[in-house]
Amino acid sequence: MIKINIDQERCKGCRLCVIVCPKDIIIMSEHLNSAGYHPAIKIEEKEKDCIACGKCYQMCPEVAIEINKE
Amino acid sequence: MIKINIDQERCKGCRLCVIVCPKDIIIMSEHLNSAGYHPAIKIEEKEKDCIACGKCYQMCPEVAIEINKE
Amino acid sequence: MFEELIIAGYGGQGIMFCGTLLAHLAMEEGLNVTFFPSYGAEMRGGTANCRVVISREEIGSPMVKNPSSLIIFNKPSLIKFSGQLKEKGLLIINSSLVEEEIVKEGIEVIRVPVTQIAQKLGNDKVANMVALGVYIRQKGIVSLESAIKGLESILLLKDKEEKKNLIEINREALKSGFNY
Amino acid sequence: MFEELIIAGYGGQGIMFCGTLLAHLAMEEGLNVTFFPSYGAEMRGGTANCRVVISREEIGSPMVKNPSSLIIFNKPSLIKFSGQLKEKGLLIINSSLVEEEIVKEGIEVIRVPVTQIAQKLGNDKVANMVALGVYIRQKGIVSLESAIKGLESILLLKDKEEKKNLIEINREALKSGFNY
Amino acid sequence: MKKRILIRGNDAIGEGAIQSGCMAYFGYPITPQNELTAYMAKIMPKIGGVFIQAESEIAAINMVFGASLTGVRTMTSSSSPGISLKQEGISYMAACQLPGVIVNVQRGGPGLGNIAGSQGDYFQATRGGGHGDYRTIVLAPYSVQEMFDLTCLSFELADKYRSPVMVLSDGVVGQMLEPIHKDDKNVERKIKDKDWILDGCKGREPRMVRSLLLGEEELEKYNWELNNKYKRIKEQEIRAELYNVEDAEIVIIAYGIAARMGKQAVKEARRQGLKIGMIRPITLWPFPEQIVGNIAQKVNSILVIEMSLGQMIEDVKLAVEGKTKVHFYGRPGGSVLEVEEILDKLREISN
Amino acid sequence: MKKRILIRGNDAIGEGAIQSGCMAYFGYPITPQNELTAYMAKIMPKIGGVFIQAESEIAAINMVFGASLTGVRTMTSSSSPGISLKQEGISYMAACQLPGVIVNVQRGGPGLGNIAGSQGDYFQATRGGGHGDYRTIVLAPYSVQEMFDLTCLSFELADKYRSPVMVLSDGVVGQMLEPIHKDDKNVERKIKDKDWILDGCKGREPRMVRSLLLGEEELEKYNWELNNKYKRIKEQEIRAELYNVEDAEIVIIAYGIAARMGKQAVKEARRQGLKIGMIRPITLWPFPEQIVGNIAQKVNSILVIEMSLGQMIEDVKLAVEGKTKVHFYGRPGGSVLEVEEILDKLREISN
Amino acid sequence: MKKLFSYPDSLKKARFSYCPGCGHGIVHRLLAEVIDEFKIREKTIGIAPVGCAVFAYHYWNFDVTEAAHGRPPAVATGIKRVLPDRIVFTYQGDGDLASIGAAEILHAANRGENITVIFINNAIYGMTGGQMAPTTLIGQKTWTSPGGRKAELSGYPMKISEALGQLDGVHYIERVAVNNPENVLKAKKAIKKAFKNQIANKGFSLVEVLSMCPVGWAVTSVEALRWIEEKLIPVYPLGVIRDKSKST
Amino acid sequence: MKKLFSYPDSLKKARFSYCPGCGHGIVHRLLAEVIDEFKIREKTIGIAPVGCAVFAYHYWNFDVTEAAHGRPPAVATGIKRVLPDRIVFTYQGDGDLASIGAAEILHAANRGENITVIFINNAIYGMTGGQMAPTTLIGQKTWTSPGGRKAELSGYPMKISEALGQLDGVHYIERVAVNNPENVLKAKKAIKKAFKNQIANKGFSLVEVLSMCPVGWAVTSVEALRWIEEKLIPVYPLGVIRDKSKST
Ligand SMILES: Cc1ncc(C[n+]2csc(CCOP(=O)(O)OP(=O)(O)O)c2C)c(N)n1
Ligand SMILES: Cc1ncc(C[n+]2csc(CCOP(=O)(O)OP(=O)(O)O)c2C)c(N)n1
Ligand code: SF4
Ligand code: SF4
Ligand code: SF4
Ligand code: SF4
Ligand code: SF4
Ligand code: SF4
Ligand SMILES: [Mg+2]
Ligand SMILES: [Mg+2]
Repeated sequence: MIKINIDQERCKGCRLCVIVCPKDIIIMSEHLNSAGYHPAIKIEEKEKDCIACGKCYQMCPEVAIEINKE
Repeated sequence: MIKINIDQERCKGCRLCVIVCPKDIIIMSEHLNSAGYHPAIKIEEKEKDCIACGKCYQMCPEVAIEINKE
Repeated sequence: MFEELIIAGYGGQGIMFCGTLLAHLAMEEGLNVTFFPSYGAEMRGGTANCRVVISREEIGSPMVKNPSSLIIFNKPSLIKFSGQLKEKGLLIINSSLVEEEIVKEGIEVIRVPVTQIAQKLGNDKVANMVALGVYIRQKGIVSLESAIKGLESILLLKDKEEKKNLIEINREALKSGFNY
Repeated sequence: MFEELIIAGYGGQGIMFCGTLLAHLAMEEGLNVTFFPSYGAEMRGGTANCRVVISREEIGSPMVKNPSSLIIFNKPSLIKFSGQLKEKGLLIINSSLVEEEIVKEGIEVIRVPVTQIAQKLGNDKVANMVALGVYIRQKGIVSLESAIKGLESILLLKDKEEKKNLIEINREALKSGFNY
Repeated sequence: MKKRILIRGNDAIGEGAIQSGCMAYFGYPITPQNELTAYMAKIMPKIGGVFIQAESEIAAINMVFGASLTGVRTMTSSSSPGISLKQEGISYMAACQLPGVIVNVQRGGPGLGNIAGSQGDYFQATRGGGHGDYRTIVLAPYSVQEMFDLTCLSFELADKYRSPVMVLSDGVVGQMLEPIHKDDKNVERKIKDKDWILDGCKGREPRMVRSLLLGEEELEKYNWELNNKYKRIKEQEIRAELYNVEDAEIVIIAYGIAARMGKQAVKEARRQGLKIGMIRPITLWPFPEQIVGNIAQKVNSILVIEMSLGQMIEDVKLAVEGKTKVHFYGRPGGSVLEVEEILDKLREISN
Repeated sequence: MKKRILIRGNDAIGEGAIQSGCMAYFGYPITPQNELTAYMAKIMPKIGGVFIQAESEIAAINMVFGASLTGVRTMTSSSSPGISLKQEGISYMAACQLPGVIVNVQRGGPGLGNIAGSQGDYFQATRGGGHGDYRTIVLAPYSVQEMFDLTCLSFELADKYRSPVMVLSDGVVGQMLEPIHKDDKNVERKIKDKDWILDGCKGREPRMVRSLLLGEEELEKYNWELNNKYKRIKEQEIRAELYNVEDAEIVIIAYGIAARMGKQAVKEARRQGLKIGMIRPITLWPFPEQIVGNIAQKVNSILVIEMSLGQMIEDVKLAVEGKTKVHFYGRPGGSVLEVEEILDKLREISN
Repeated sequence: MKKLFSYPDSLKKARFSYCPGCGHGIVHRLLAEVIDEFKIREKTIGIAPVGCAVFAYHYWNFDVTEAAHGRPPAVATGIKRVLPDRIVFTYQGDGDLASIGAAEILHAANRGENITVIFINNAIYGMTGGQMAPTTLIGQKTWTSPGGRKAELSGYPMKISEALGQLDGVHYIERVAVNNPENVLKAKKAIKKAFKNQIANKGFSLVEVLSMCPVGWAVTSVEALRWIEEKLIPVYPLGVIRDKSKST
Repeated sequence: MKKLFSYPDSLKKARFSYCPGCGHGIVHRLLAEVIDEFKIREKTIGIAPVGCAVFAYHYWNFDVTEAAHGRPPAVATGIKRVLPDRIVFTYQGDGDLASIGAAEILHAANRGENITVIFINNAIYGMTGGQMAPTTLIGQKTWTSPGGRKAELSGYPMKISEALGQLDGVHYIERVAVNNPENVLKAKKAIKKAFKNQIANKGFSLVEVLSMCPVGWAVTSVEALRWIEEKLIPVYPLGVIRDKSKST
């Protein structure tokens, strides 16, 4: 199973991962992290759709995303 | 008639005029000018052969040569 | 009068505009004033703060160390600056973003949900004006009317398109703060 | 002993080699010595001169102003330097190139046609060695033998091909001068 | 009529330049003076002037060199590392006697340092960080008002003495906003015809401007001429503010931003009954040597305060010549002087 | 065994560098130091060292910066205008505490000036022509022998204090030939492992070398650390030659080439019965302040002689603190001091 | 658990100080991955520029120094010549490389220094607040071109890579972009090649990366991707500019 | 009496300080003739470099200044922007233009400054005694390349004109030589064009002149002519490198 991990403190809410994900798995959260950004989060229910294409990882300027296979 | 005039004090004896003259009108002198160079001189008898091609003038780095028509 | 104020928060929260407007208002009142901006190491975003000194006398250092007032827009700024506040100082906190209770004694704390108020007005970017409204009322440096006049004259200088809307909403925010 | 010498002429007349060789010879004699070169504004050619100071004591300024000896290779140098020569000073003139009679009184003038002598030896470039030969004889700073030894050892350092010929003709020039 | 406007220190320099008829600005971005470059970028095209963001500080100072040759009023600005890069160019300008204004909004150093206000470049400014015997007039504003006023003055002096003039400011005064008064006068923007400018030799002999002087003792002679000019400047252009010195037992000496902390300390000390005064050199070169020397004879001691490890203190000591004790309080690297600490130091001295 | 060889001043610097284990030289041609660059071009390839004719003086000093990071002994050389261009780089080296030797064979200035020997760059060398509070050790050779010896010393000091060191020479000493004694020792050419060098983080944590210190008061702290180092240098590294000072009524103070004229004048004056001595600072920074201060108390007056309009004289005055009169005789722009004129001046003073 | 995409060893865990959506972070990661893949972390020395990436030493997990503005190629030369078996690279912005440091990059290239240059072209001076860079587009508004860059006053978007490509010392130059995942992968390939060249002693290699600066361009992070596609790439076409190994 | 070939008005009567056979003198004359022919002597400002031509102000009969080494393009920019109707040219050696001044020439070109640049490429530093220039040939012995220039250590003869030719600000670049009368005439034509462009406000024009330095090459004046033909021209081919008026 693919596990998407978005570091909530590293994320700066740029949305690049959101727009490149072909499966629309990632969205922006409502809460602020300690640096004052709304971090990206995965839609838990959709995580299973992840094809591990790595696009979100490739585009994340903060290297905040990890994709693992469990 | 063509008049070749070589400024004996400007000339630094580089010989460039000598080698480009198609009529072999110019040669190097034996005497030293005040800067310590052997200046170029025209061979008086040959001056009449000058075709005013200007090659000597074109090549003279010291702008020491003038060609006039009298 | 001698007032030393620090306004602090995230970059993007309008900290600098808040401070320069205040400086402008003080000038229009014929007071001496200095404004000094300061940014964190982050390129953008990150933290930002500014220092405003207002006085009848000639002002020495613009680099306030122990402010008499603080306007705080986020938690890191509260942690950083609250200890430096003078005794009996005024602390205005954006309670929309800062939940902490303040430990320090002997200061006047006003908690205002400026972001929420601003959101209600339609743009959370004017939270800064709400806070300024509160501050002006507390300190009485200028009247609300003068403040609004000053605000308008400054915004008119901007070459933004949406000048009118901008003035409108900022004015309302200032008022809401003043009347909070 | 305290000797201050200026050697002057056109660039290309071997002025600098003449001076450094003398400096080298003086060093080999265990004397203190300084050599200082100086070029005119012309890129190459033009004038060139050098100053050599030889002394038993520590040497102060290497920048000779009033030399005790002069070796002059051309007319402009004669005009420039002859007036600076000390009383009773030695003036060696290359009479092949300098025709002027000297006006200054109270100095020792030696006129030697060094260029002609060099030409006879087969290369007018060694005129400098002829002049140096004359100078050494007059001043007696080193013996002819030491001078020749020094000359050879220096020329051996050069990475020129024609080293041998070079040594040969320079040695002869030095001798001719010495024995002039 | 004098208007009162709230303006940033850096912008005030720009405004001063515009009001002085500056028609050509060349700069390269560097914090904490970027607002000035941006100000010129905005205004110059509007008044028909020249603005170029040069490829480097070196290019900028040499563009100033070129513009100055035409007789136009011209300026460049930078901050510490960028000013280091201009040293060769400044030396050339001084050598060719070309007027021009160079603004240094100092930051913390050495190296890349930081972008806070600092006073670490005093030596460089006053001793000529470049090569050779030359001096540049150095003016040190301590308020936004003076950013404006001294910029105007710098253009006057540059023309008057055919010399580069430096405005030595710092990141604090550069970044801060204060109200200033300024006249909006009509500025004459025409190039004055000077007898040394290069604008084509129509109707006159060709001119040359150069600093290579190879003739015998030619350069020496020229240096003595420059020296005479420097003497004239020393005689005529020294400026300093005296504050409460008449009865002072201790005087603080400080310039620029440090003088603000100094003044505040003087006020505070007076309130506490201490007889403290202050001398604020406005021209750093020429340094108000006599003023300091005279006052040194009357006071118990002198406290030099600087936002550096101590640089102006050498000029103070040279002026004092051992006549009284010279103390120092300073903080390098862009840290701000604390009024409280100045007071502590004053108390320490007065005991 | 010590050999005696006749060698040009510039070459002696090169030879000193080679003997000190210098393995990387970066330079850009400029008169009157060209023989040094050429010397390194010839020798470095032979000993497996690095020689690069850089594209500019700025590139050269930054190459030195890079080479120094690896721990190798490294050097650059130039003359006045080129040294001006290196000021930013020197400030960076001082800030990053990188050892390296910078040779300035001074010529006449300001601007392009001329190519004669001069002493117009004293301020630049001793005050840091670059930005920020920093100092470089400055050594001033006055003979070809010292060109060699002080170059060797400069490499030692650079490593000892992790600091750029300047050899401040001039065109006269650079161009002249004199016999020198030198050991031909076996030079160790391996890079010493220092605990700050960058050579890949194998077997250790990654390192960084930088001068940007943005943390609050971080740069200030660092500056005070540097200051402590400078204090240590002041305590330990002052060097000066005293000549005939014991009974002197007047002392001449001079460095470098000027000190040769000075010494000659002392000898001449002694011959004429005048009690003259000389102090010759060998380290210009740190300046032999105490030595001068102590002697100042004993003499009638001091005569500073320089081949400039007067720069070192400020350090002398700072040391003297008004204890005795300080006179000056100097010639700027590459003109040579005349012994006769020094004597005239001495006579004038002694009356 | 198998890591498919994860944080590279050659990056420290520190948070970047870049603005949201900034391209620097992506390129840092690519660099780190390449260094990881070649297993050269322990013999690499990186040179950070003066520019937004000035703090790179906080992020890169190997030896790093910081050069004066524009001088990384000179510093790299000094290091590489003394330690020819180490891997030395510079990381430079368009202000650093193409403006103040134009002479240094030109000459390092012409000397054929065996170094790798990562050139971040974001068409602006990010760090100092958004001034015009040599690479700024015609019409682009910046702090120092408030009316938009005008060719008559400020010249043209500078094609420094093309200019460098004319020099015989250059082994390899390619222009890439990081504005979409595909381009990011191509960028990585180019960076990898540039390091491989150095490892194989091939000489000077440079990768120009068109990189997002949403703040400097006053657009959102997402718009910045399109800005590269629609505005930058037409002026700075992607692809190999010089590759000696491919020429005859 | 009719003057066929005579001393141009735009030259003063002073003797040159150049070595015998030096190319600088020829180019000075060409320049002067062109300025005479355009009748612009009274509105021309020339910028002499630091290099053998540093004394040009003694020779040129119009307003002249001397720029710091490598900075003539910046000085020219300063003058020309203030006085756009004057004719401003720089005269620079290969050390001045291609080495220390590489950034300045690159940017003046990229800005498309409406100036004329005369670039004397003699493959050596003449003035300082014959050191290696960026344009020095492989194998060429100089004071700082005593064993001959080696590509591994010092890189390649720098084709700066070709590099500049890539920049959009450039209107015209041509390479000429002055090693025989025919080439001298072509050189004059190119210089004339470069001035004509400026007069017509066309922008940046540069003429690279391969020029003799017999002393620096350690050959006779006559051999130097052949040296250009046989050694320099093969590396630096003559001809137009860029001409906007001819491109479409
Ligand atoms: C000598 C010098 N000049 C100027 C500066 C100021 N400065 C810092 S970064 C920078 C430009 C940064 O732009 P770029 O290289 O494009 O990098 P970016 O920030 O866009 O990544 C400048 C001009 C400096 N630090 N030093
Ligand atoms: C800043 C600076 N660096 C170095 C020099 C020394 N210098 C004078 S001319 C020159 C090079 C001359 O070569 P080039 O430009 O090719 O002109 P050429 O003499 O060959 O005509 C150099 C390095 C200087 N005057 N200023
Ligand atoms: S790996 Fe691909 S599918 Fe999975 S979350 Fe990331 S972008 Fe979406
Ligand atoms: S790309 Fe990275 S920084 Fe941007 S929103 Fe997604 S996780 Fe956050
Ligand atoms: S003009 Fe021609 S033919 Fe006459 S002398 Fe000159 S080169 Fe010879
Ligand atoms: S070309 Fe000119 S300088 Fe050369 S020899 Fe002929 S006249 Fe003399
Ligand atoms: S200013 Fe631009 S380049 Fe710099 S961090 Fe922000 S987005 Fe990145
Ligand atoms: S050195 Fe070369 S370029 Fe210079 S004047 Fe002599 S021949 Fe001409
Ligand atoms: Mg950029
Ligand atoms: Mg050349």
